[in-house]
Parts: sequence; structure tokens; C-alpha cells
Amino acid sequence: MSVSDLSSLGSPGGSHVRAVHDEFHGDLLEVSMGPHHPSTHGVFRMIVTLDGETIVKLKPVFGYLHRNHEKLGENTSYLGSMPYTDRLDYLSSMTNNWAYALAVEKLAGQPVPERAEYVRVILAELTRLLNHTCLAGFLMQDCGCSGTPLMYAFREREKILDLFESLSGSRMMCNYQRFGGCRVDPSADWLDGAKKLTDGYGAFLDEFETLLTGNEIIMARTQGVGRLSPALAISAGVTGPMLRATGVNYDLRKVDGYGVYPRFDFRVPLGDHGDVYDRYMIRVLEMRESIKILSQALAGIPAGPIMDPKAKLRGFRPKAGEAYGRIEGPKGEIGFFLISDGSPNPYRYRIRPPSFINLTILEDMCLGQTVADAVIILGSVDIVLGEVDR
Amino acid sequence: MNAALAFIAVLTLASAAVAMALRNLIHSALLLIASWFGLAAFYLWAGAEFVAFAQVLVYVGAISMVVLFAVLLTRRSRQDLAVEPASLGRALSALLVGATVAVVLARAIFATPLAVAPTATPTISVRQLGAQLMGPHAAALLVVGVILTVALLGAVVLAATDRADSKENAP
Amino acid sequence: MSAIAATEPFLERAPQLLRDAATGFLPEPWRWLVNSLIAIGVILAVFGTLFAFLTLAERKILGRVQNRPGPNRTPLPFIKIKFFGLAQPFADGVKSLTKEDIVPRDADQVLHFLAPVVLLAFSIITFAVIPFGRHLVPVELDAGVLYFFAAGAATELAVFMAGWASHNKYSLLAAMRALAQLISYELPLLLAWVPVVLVAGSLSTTEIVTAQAGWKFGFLPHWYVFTPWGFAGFVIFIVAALAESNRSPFDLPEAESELIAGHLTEYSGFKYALFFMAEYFGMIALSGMAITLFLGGWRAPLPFLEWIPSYAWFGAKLIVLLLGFIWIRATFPRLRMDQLTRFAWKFLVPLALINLGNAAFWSLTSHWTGALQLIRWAVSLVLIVGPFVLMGRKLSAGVAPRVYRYAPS
Amino acid sequence: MLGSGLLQGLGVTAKNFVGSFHDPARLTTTEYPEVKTKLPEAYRNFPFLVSENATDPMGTLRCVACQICEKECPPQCIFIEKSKDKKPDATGKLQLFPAVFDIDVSVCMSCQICVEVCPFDAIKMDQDFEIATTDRFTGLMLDKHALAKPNSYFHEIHPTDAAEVDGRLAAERKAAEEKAKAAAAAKAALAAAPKPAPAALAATAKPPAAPSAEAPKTPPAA
Repeated sequence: MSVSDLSSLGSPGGSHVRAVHDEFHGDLLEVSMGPHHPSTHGVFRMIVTLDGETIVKLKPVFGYLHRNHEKLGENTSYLGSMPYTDRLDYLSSMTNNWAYALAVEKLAGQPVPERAEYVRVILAELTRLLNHTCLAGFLMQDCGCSGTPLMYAFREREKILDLFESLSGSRMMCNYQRFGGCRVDPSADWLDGAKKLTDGYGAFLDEFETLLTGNEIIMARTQGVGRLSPALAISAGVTGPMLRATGVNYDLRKVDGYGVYPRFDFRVPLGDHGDVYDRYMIRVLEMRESIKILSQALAGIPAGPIMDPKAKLRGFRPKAGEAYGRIEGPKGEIGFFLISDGSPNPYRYRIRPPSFINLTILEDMCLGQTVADAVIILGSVDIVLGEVDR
Repeated sequence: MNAALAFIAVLTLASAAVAMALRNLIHSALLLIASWFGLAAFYLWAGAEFVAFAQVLVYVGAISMVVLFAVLLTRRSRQDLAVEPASLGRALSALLVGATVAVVLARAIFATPLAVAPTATPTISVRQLGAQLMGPHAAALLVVGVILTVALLGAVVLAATDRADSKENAP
Repeated sequence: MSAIAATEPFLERAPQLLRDAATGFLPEPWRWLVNSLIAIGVILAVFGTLFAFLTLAERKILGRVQNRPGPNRTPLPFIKIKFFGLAQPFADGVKSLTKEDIVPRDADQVLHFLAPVVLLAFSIITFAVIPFGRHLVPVELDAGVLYFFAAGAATELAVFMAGWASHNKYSLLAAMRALAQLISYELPLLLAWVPVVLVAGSLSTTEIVTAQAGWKFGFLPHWYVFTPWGFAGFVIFIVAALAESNRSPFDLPEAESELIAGHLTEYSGFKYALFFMAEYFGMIALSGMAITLFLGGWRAPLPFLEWIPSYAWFGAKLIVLLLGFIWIRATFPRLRMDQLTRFAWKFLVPLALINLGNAAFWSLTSHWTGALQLIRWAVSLVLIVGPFVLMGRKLSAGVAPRVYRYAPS
Repeated sequence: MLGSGLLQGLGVTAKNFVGSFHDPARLTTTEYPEVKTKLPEAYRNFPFLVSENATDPMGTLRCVACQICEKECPPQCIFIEKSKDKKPDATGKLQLFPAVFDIDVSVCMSCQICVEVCPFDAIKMDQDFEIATTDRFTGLMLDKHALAKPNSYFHEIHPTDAAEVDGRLAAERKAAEEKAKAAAAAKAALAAAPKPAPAALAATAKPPAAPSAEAPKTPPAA
């Protein structure tokens, strides 16, 4: 249906009956969802062309939250970019910090003390718990639960954010990791607080699953919806829980074995259908694995310096060269590619945003589904516009 | 009491008449539904509660929806109805049809012996009505049921073909 | 109105005595007029405040379920104490009155104004036949139940008018969805109460309540909900009532995640509040009718509790049902449009028809005693559980909890 | 059986509803204006300048206008103008002080990098978050008078941090005094004893820079 038809709708002169009728007789109907639609996660717009209820074409429009992050990175010192990485995926600032710190350490060949590696693993797994709990809450909110799972998810998220606040000073904008270690050494009672939270998290997950996983309406709404084939997922560069939901065994913690992950025993859940239900279940099972990692890491954390003594804070000039550091963020493989020319500012500062790349195949998953499904499929991709638009 | 009767009669006839005159189909459909309400009021006034509520339930509840959906979805109602200029032939045929209908109705009215004195209307309870329906009039009830189902299936088939042919010539 | 026996406890006769005291001296035609006006006034007052506090109860219960207190800050106009947010409904009322009422320029002014009025009118006139107490039936109609559902059926008209008059693509689409939902759940709603009329033998609400009098073995009341077909009918009725009043698992028309506010998109100010008032009145009326048909109307559950006035029992049951509605809203997600209609046509309607047959079997075999009584119950139960399980399996064919594998480490 | 998952869900919501009345874990809202949540010690909001004592804040500012924080601040929201004359700082050494020290609080994202890079512990993170103003521009451009807060306030909000900083400064001061005493004693011994060879003189005349680990780095050339 051409745009002219659309404009005829609003024509003041045309008689009411005729103008609106065009919509109905089997013609395509163009609906714009967003950027202020209540169900898109942030400023993200989908122009959906409908034939009746089923989606014929879906054009995602984003860039509303573009803040020119990468060009800014080129004009700030290496340390100066660290607080900006919190603003990328604002639901998981600790993993963003770690990925950036890892990349710069690889660039400058900077060793990291043992205790800092353990603290980084603990904080990354806490962030994974926080992110997956939030995702489950938002996804159920899109399915129509009037806020109950979301509020339970936020109740648990607040506990984790309190831990981050008592450690780094800010709930979401932690700016905690440095090149060669961490800024503040977690005190003994902070570690006890983290242990108490980890022990209590299993009970919360059980209650959350009894409310949702067996729920017939949720199963009916999400099973078989937004199916993603492993081949398409691999060729589109999808990573993270979305990829593992299609059955591809690719988890950077096992593949790269960065940090001290090889010391911990944990499993990687895989799905078979690659639909919305699988993506939700994979994240819940990953949370249970994160609890295992956390309890092992909290038990085995060694004493020692939190920061490599020879690490230079200011006037940090890595030697010329390039490096790509990547970690398994809650949304997928988040990586930083840096080219240094010896000056205090990086020559090129590039980020591999997982939710942006996972979003590129939104249309393939939505074709043939209804409008209500498109909302859930978008929810299951787990995007955060800070990272999508950078 | 006949003041109420007169008021209901005026209401029903007025809404039916205006319904015919209006350009906007939706408004006329809604006025038609108002006249059905008037009809139900007549039944109530006559003391037949069951028939009145059945009338409201069936007509205002369901058939009004069918009418409104039909008005919305049929393609013909979209173009402005090209009303040809009033030719003599059309006027004559309209008069003829009107006259025949009037004659038939008049004969039926005068043939039935109207009781002049308004006897107390017999209050039939719903149970007797049910017994009557299931007893002597059972055949009529079943035939009406069959007709409605056939009409429903016809509508579905029409809608299906309507959708099919609209697929070919859609842009 | 059955004659008021002098032996009934004072509280039982109180409403009648009060009314007769007030209108006793008027000549006959005027007394009837004033009595009915009083009845209308009382219904509007009682259920108006029930609506107001129901919105507050909904928000507070939803809050408490979600581990937060719910609204508790609105102070009364001149006193500063903020006790439990009881003034919240009045604050909402004032807010909706003072909000600007925007009507789109292209909208059909007449229909746009008429839609909420018609919707609220039909929702309120359904209260005329619900027996609130032993002598508290506003209008004694021979075909009371049919009147109730005839008025209920007319609300679809108002939804269409709202969607159509707003001249907005979203609201027209949503109006179509709402109509499809209302119509497809009208059938199970009607089929759910036909067995009650079949067993009670009358369409009049008061007779249905009297048919549920008495207790078996001294403590089990003769309410229809305690018979197998009655319980199935009650569940189908409640599910269909949820859909008719656009409540939780079926609140598709107002689904924020799809079409903004459905057919209410172009309404604001008091008209918007009228729509919600109509929805709540519809919910109260439907649960009132569910109580009359299945839960023994204003009857006390146990013989020795008869001294509590009948209207108190009706109120208690009504509160319990409404809290159930709110509880369901706090828990369930929303069904998709095609699942919603498939659930109605392929699951509820067949079950309701089988339930009709089951009730016929029940009433034909009412004279069986002793061992035959057990067979009667067994057959009746099988007639319910069997189709439920078979059709349930077919309905949720491709849907089951899954077992997940782990990568070989 | 169809519907069993739904019933379990109802059970969970009922448990939470009942729990919210007696179990504090199930009613997590703190009603803010009446009940204020206790902030963790590490909580940080906007920076403030530390002055030694409350009586004369402008006189005893620790800041020596070395402008390191101005360069390192990622959003560049700090503006400093050096003073022309010098004044003695806590350890008696003559230091510059900031004539103008503005922080544009609407730009600052309280990332505390200025605190990290400040060699003189002159700027610390505040914990006061109730600073909403109706004035968008001048109201949010805090000058040094608005920024300066006494060391006692610093002890109040960050006790462990403040104690550690004071310990270090006191050690520094003691080391500076001993060196000054040692230098004075050496000069006195020099005056009393006959003139030794000038080379030795050059050795002891090294400027009495504080030798402690946290040596204040001279401003970098960049």
C-alpha cells in the first residue's frame, strides 16, 4: 500500500467511510511501533507492514540514542573512556568495564593479580544474574503479565545493585575496573554479602520458575514463536544466549577460557528449537550455572593486591599496536578493538556490540508472526539501546 | 397507557425513516438498531417479556453486529453510491410494488377479527411458551435453525472467496 | 416481592421497613414511582462506592502481590492524615473530571460522545434483575436471566461505536478485535447458564435462588456449584465473564504492548473514566449473576448462620468473587488473538454443550437413590473430566515444558 | 493436566500477597521522604573541595591548582584559574591556590576519576544527592565557595577513607618537619664546623622535597 494511501487516511475532506475502508479489504496496513511505543525497550522503532494480523515486512529504525561513543573514545585518554563504557549496556556495566580493561591489558601487556581476576569473575557473574533476571521480567511484561514477574525481578536486582553500590560507589555506573586490576579491594563483609545473596538466589529462581515456566499461557505464547535456525544465527554473527538457544555450543568462557574461568566447573545449557521459550529457558538455566560459579569463586578467592603495583594510572601510553579483547557478556560476545599509536589517546576505539548484532535478524524471526509476537520476539532478543546505538 | 404506546410508535417509525434518509451508512445502521429497540419496547408493552428480551438479545446483540460488519467489509459500500437520476420508469415500478404490498397487508388486517374491547392479555409463562415451541411448532423451529446455519456457512464461503479474489488483483 | 414474614429477624426486614416508612403515605401510582426511584438510587450509590473502592482494592492488592504497598499517600481534602490511601478513588475521580476532554477533529462527534454513555447505561441496567437479598430484587421479571444477558449483549454495540467514532486506524482495529472477542465469548457465557435454567425450571432469578434452598446432610447446601455439572458450568461462566469484561488473560483490546489503548485511544478525561466505570460495573454484574446462578444467591452456606441478613451473604460472596478477578489479573499473562478465539470456539463451547447434556442426564436421573446415586455422580464426573482432558490435550498439542541438554564440557 | 501451571502461578502470587504483610523480605519499598535508606559508605555523588578547617574554608583549601583533574576529567567539566600569589599549605610549603575553581554539575557524571588522579587529596566525592535547583545554568555551575567543605564533613561521610588520608598527610607532615629539622641541624653543624669542601655543600643543599612514597608528581609536560 503506497504512502499516498496512508496520507488519504488523514485527509480532512474525504468522507469517513471511504478513507478508512482501504485498510480493510485485504490491503496491507502499515503500523509504526515506537519510538515511544510502551513495549519497545527504549527508543527503538519498528515499521511493521501487516496483512491482517500477520507481519509481511518489518523495518527496524534505531539510532535515536547514538552518542558518538567511539569518536569520543579517540579524543579521551584510555582511563577517560572507562566511565563511558558503563553507559553502553547500562544493565551490565561491570562486564563492559572488564571487556575494555581486558582489551587495554592485552594492548599494553599489563599483568593482572590473582585476586583481581577472581573479583572480576564474581562481578561478571553477578551482572549476568542481574541482566538475565531483568530480561525475564521484561519478557513476561511483554507477554502481558501486569507487572508481577517484573517486580519480583527488580526486587532481586536491587539486592545485586546494592552490592555494586557498596563496592564501587554507584549502582549502575560503576567505573570499577582499571588496567591491571580493580579500583577498590572488596572487604570481607562485602564478600559475605555476596555469598548470602548467591545462596538465596536459588530459592528466588525456583519461585520465579513455578510462576512462569509451567504457565500454559506463557508456553502457548512463546513456544514456536520467533524461531531462529542455527545456520542463520551463525551466519548473522549472533552470539550469547540467543545463539545457544538454537543449539550451537559457543560460550566464550569455555572457548577463550579468559580470566580464571577454566578453574571453575560449570555447564553450558543448549536449546533445540531456538524460539522465544528456549531463549527464556536458556537464560534461566544460565543463571543457575552462574550461581555455581559464584559460590566456587567466593570460596576460592585468594588474598593479595587488588591492583598490579606497577600499573600506571596517568600518563598511560601503551606501545603502538592493536588488540582485540572480548568476553562473554550477558547479551553475547562484547569486544573492544583498539589501535594505539603510542599517544595517551587510542588511535581507533571500536566496540563489538552483541545486542546490536543480535538485532539485525529481527525481521527474519518476525515474518509470518503476528504483531503481538513481534513484541515478544523483540523482548527475547534482549536489546539495550545504549549498546545498540552506541 | 396508550400515550406510552404512541410515544414508542413514533420513536420506532421516526428512527426507521431517518435511517433510510441518511448518507452515512454507519449512522443509518445504528438508527435501524434503535428501531429494533422500539420493536422490543412494543413487546414489553404488550406484556410478552420473553419475546422482548429474545428480540433484544438476538437483534441488538448479534444481528446488529452482522449488519455493521457487512457495512464495513463489503466493497460496494466504498464507492459513493452512484444514484442515477430519478427516471419515470423507476418511479412507476416503485409505486406498483408499494401498491401490491399495501393491498396484501390490508387484506390480512381486515380479514382477522379484531376484538374491539381490549381483553386482559393472557400472561403466558415462559414454561408454556417453551412447551408450545417444542410441541406443535417444533418443525418450524428446526427449519429456522437450518436456515440460519446455511446463511452462516454461506457468509463464510462468500468471505473466503471474497478474500481469495481480492488476493489476485491486490497491488 | 415475597411477603415479609414477621418472624424474620429484624435486620432482614430492615430495608423494607425503612422504605415503607419513607413512602408509606403516598397514593398508589406515586408510591410505586418513588419506590423504584429509591431502588435505583440505592443501587447506584452502593455499587458506585463499590466501584470506587474496587479500583483502590485492585491497585493495593496488585501492589501487595508485587511486594510494594500500593497507593497509600492521598490525604483527605482538609485533614492531613493519609490513612491507607482510602481517598485515592476520590482523587482519581477529581483527576478524571479535571482532565481535558480531547475529541479528535475528524471524529464522529455524536457517536464519540454516545459510546461511553451507551456502554455505561447497558452495564447498569443489568443490575435490575439480580436478587441482592431475600426481598431485595429491584424488578421481578419472569425472564430475568434472559433480560440480564440481552442487556449485556448490547454493550458490544457501544464498543464498536467507540472504535469507529474515533476515526483512528488503531482504535478501529482494536474495536474489531474487541468485538470478535466479545462475540466469541458470548456463546460459552450463555451456554454456561442454560443448564441452571434447565434444572431450576425457570428463567426468573428469584426462583433460581429458591431452587437452591435447603441443605443435604444438614451442612452441604443445595447450591448448584456443588453438583458436577454446576461446578463445570461455574468455571466456564467465570472464564467467559473474564473475557466479556475484558479482564486479565483476555484483556487484549487494551493491550498496551500492541495497539496503545485499543478502542480507548482517542478518549480522555471523564469519558475515559466512564469506560472504566462501565467495565467495573460489568464485572460486578457478571459476578452478581454468577452468585445468583451457581452460588445460591443470598442464601447462607450453613443453617445456623441464617441470622446474618441475606444481603450480607450476597455482599460477601460478591467481594470474594471480585477479589478472585483481581487475583487472576495479578498472575496471568495475555492470550494472543487467535489463541483467544480458538480457546473459545474449540474448547469452551464444546465443553458447555457437553455440560448441557450432563445437566439433562442429572435432572432425568434425580430420582435415583442409594448405589444408583454413586453411579449417577460417577457418570456425571466422567462426562466432565473426560472431554476436558481430551480437548485439553488437543488444545495444548505443541506446547509442553521442555528438558534441556548441556554442552559436553 | 491443562491449567495446573496456572494454579501454581496463583499459588506463588498468593504466597507473595500474604508474605508482604509479615515477611520484611516481601515488602521492599522504603517510603522515601519519611524513611531515608542508609547510603553505603562508598556511595558517591558530585565532588567537593576539602578544606582543612571549617572556620576559614577559602584559606585552608588543600587544592594547589595543579589542574591534573581538569585535564583527566572525561567530560571536561572542571575549570581552574591559578592564583597569582602563593600561600603556605598544611606542610608549610608555599603553594599556589585556585583563584577560580568551577565544576559544571550538569555535565559532571560523578565518575570520581578526579578524586583518583588528585595527588593532594584535595577533591573528594560528596554524598548529598538532594541538590535539585530550578535554575538550569548558574544554579548548576558551582564555584569554589559552594564546593568547599571542611575535613570534618569528609570524616563524617567517608570515615575509613578520611582516616587513611589524614594518616598519610600526618606522616607526610612529620617527615617534612624531621627533614626540615635535620636540614636545620645540618646547617647549624655546618656553621659551627670549619668550611668543608664545597662539593659536600652541594650534596646537602638538595631541595627538601618530601621523600615519602606518595611524592606529589610535578605537573606533566602534556
